[in-house]
Amino acid sequence: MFNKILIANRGEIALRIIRTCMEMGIKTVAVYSTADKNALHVRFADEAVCIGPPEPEESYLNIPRIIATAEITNAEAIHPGDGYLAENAEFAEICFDSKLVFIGPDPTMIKSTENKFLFKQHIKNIGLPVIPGSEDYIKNHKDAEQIIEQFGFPVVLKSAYGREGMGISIIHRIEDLEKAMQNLREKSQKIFGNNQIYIEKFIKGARHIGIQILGDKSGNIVHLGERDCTIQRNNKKLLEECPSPFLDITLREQMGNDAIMLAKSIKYTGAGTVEFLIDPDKNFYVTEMNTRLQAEHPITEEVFHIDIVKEQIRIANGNRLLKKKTIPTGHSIECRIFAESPDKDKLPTGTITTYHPPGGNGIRIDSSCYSGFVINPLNEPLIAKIIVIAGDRESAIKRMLRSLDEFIVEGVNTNKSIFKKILTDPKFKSYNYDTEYFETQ
Amino acid sequence: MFNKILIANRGEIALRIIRTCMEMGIKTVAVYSTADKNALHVRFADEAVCIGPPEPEESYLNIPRIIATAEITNAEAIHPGDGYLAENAEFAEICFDSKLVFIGPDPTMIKSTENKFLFKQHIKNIGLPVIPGSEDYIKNHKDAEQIIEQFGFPVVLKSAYGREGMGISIIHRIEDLEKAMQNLREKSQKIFGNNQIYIEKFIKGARHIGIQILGDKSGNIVHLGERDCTIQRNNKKLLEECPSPFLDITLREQMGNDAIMLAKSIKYTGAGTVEFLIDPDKNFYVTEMNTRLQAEHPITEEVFHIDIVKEQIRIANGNRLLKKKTIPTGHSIECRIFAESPDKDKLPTGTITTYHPPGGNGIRIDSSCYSGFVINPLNEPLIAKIIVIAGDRESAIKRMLRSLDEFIVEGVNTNKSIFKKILTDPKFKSYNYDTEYFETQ
Amino acid sequence: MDLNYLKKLIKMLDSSNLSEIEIEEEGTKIRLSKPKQKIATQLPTQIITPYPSITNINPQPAEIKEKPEPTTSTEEFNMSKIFEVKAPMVGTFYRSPSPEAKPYVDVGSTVKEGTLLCIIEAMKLMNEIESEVGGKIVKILVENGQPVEYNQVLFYIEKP
Amino acid sequence: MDLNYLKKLIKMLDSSNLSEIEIEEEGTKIRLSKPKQKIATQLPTQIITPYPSITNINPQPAEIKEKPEPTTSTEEFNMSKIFEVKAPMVGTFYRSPSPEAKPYVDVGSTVKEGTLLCIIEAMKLMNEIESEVGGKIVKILVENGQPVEYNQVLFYIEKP
Repeated sequence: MFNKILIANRGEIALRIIRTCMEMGIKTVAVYSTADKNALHVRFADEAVCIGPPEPEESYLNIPRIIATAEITNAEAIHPGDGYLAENAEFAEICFDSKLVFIGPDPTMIKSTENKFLFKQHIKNIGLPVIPGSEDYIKNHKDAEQIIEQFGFPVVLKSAYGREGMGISIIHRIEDLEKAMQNLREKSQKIFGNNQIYIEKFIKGARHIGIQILGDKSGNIVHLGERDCTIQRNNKKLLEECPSPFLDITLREQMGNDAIMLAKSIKYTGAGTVEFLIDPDKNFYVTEMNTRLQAEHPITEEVFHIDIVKEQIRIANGNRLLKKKTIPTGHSIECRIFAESPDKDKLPTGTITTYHPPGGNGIRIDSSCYSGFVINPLNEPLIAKIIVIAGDRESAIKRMLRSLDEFIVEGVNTNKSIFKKILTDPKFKSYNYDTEYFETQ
Repeated sequence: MFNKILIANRGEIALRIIRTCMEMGIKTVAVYSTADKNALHVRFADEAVCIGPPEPEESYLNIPRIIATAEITNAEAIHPGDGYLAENAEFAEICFDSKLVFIGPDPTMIKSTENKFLFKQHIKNIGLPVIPGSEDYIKNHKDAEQIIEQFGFPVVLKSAYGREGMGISIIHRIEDLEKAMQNLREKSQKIFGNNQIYIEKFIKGARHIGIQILGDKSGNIVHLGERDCTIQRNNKKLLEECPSPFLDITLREQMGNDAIMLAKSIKYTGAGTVEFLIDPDKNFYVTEMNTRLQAEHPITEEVFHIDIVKEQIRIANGNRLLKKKTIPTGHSIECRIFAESPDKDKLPTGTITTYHPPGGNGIRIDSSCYSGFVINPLNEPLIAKIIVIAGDRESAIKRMLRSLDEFIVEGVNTNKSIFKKILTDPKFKSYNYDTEYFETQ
Repeated sequence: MDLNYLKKLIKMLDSSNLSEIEIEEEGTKIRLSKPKQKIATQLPTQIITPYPSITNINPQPAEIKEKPEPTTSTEEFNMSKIFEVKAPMVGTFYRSPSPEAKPYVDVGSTVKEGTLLCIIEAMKLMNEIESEVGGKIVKILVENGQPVEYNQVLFYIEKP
Repeated sequence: MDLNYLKKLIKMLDSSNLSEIEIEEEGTKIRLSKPKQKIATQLPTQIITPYPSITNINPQPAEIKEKPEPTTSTEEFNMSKIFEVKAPMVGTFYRSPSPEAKPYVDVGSTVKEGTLLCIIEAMKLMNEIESEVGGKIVKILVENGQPVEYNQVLFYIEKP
């Protein structure tokens, strides 16, 4: 096993990885920007190296500085966490060239999923269901109109390199098409450095499900059930649960097998998530694959009694997946509590004067916050992930509501109230909603 | 189900019960002494009533004040927590007379277990194994000598009404007998109001195991496995784990069945624990029964995916035990972090200036502490129970060590270091110890 | 400056609960002060305030928690002359021996040490509460039939 | 001013819990005060200090955490005249182009803006660090071959 791992990330997710390393007896190196001098990932790592100023480009996204840190600290492997460089094929390649183990899939696998359009062709070619849409990139207005004739409105415009809810545009009327195409092209060029777009049928009443995959270097691939990520705002996941109330055993096994098939087709190693949409008639479509640890991974850990980060490290080290099949139990929900600015257009800032997390039976808190914590507007203002586990969905909802009541954060505004609203909504309780939950309020 | 429950206790255990009530939709009434005005059980209850000055006799042990509070708040039931009045038959009786449901066994059941000597006769009479010893109370020196002749030294002197590690005296030499008998009699009279004592063989190399029992009012009784409480100091439990590394399936089932048999013999209802000693040859002896929630109950909850407090409330309400058999998974350990005085002879006092609990995968924190919490020397100075759950014992030990490293308490001394010492001791890792772990260091 | 004198002053301030001493006499001015540091400001305010008190139990406790506790207006009284009669137990407060009977005391009543002021019913027992001081009842803070908690203020008695 | 008298006053204040002493007599005014408690005391001190720094990476990091970070003695320098050369990147610090070669600069060397001071090796690349100011090297804070982190102070240059 590795002696020392560098964690190329910050805050909660860096601390999450440090915790697993502590339990595995692996030494850790934290990297930090000058703004994160007092961060807990710095406090709890065995070594910590300041790598640059607060701007991510100069610190957590700066590949040479991170590689140089691994070199001077003699780290043998790098865990990229769940954002920043986690799905950057170039970084994975440079790690390899620098004789550092990248804890994640091979660069070729990351690359093969980066272009969503090309990967969609691959998914289709191996016989898995995809959302009907254009057979090629959309070059002009006419291409788009052809598709619209076929499926009717609304349709979805997508950037080839879209990710994390960015690069998606839903079109309801022909009058909006021209402008939307132009906008998305410009935005895509700016964010992803590529302006190619394609078009798809809009799946009405869709549920969004991700299937967790683990693959080792000996070719063994298993799935660890689903995470229901249907509750979204602006295409960003807000609350997740496992298992999904929408799936039955048959559907779960079908989707699980399809996810394994897709992962096998690219000889996937490490932890990954195959994303699906399911329509109200339970037709499902494979949409994409995330080749990283996801923010909502703890709910799978709770239900499947597994440490996914530990599995990532074991796989990267060449270990085989444990054959022991864990039996899923209970129901888990995750809410991510963020600091919010009272002025919606501004980034949150300020000091968390009191941080008092909830406790007791079935509550897991993943956080790097503390009383006195200063929010840096250049980073994602996550305060804590609250994860609950209970015997069934109803109990899990009640437990989450209890946790939110107990959670005390002073000094900054938070998004706590939005979760209270969702969890007490009869529509949520009866699972009577789709990915447009917020749009149809 | 009850609309409102009064919790006749304070601090961590009161908050523990409030949490379950919040999840069950039951309103709660907290009682508090003037010293606990700022306590979290007061903060999180729906209603809170000040019942007296800090002295327990004038507040948490004061039956009329607690009953009067239930009356003025229209509470329907009283949960006594795990100390104070939890095993007080008179209190259970007064609740009954006041038309309040006592969440615990009937007063007759509490009474039948109060006198350890008489209960031992009962255990023996129904055919269960007990520790060999005197057939009657010890009246004089001669009675004792007869037993000693039979079993040799050391022997154990016990008070008829001993509890919580009090009322036990181990005798190694004949010269000490006279004095020890006299001392124990005097102490027993003072603490328990009864000076009767009896004598038992000392079981060398014994392990201390408790079997968790749940019985409903329809006569159904189940056991939820064991808790290994072998790590003790001055006959007080210090660290507990579930399952016990010392038990195999056969032994667990034998002991479990014996525990159920004992509970059935007194038509037990509610949650209770049947205590055992096991010698190195795996002969086991039933020693006593605790008719209350125990401080270490969370480890059973973690392994059996159950909320014992919820079951207590359901049972008291007349509900039947759920037939659904839960499958135990993983390994759980509990450490109770207490404030300690630097001067061992003094009670701890002071303000906890920083309280930062550990978090992440497999960590449960049961605590009513916070930054700014003031320790009141009249109450048990518990800071937090740390409970870990992991796939196996080795992982649970590593997780607990990681939690202890992460736990930050400033302003007072704690007993954290003793747990670090135990958990890193090769003897502990290989389960090579008995109830005299500390005496043989 | 006589340093022994100053030393004594420091000791006096140190051992007192005061925060400052300032002395000016015959052209000499001495000012001693302790560090300002309220421990209370370190307490997490959401944790310690406000909690539901017996005096405002109502069917929507969640609401109570949001509201600040109503503070009894005391401005009208010279509190240095007021003796507060506090409830020695938890129970229900009654101003008279029976619903039909006249109250034991009213605002304006003059009482002596030992005068019966009210009854607190607890566990069906009627506990008679007597005055510990002599004076005039100037305020009754609890309504007849209302529950009271330990130490809750029941009456203001103005001492002569 | 009798300094012995003042010294005694200081001792008295120091050993007390006071924060201030002010004395005014016969036209003389003395005011002594202790540092006001900074807000920092509210921060959980175990959380924010001390963390392991690159400058003292060693095989027993647990021990590091207990030790206070060694602070560079700066008393000997008039810091207002000192320019601190900080590492612009993470890497290994070298004072000369090769092990055999002479160091670029030594204590006592006079440098100009643009003078080569050292090399920081990162990802096998040798990055030459030039002086941003002219002056005299008065201290070299990092040893040859030692790893440095971003912003770590490498040299003191005394400006003319």
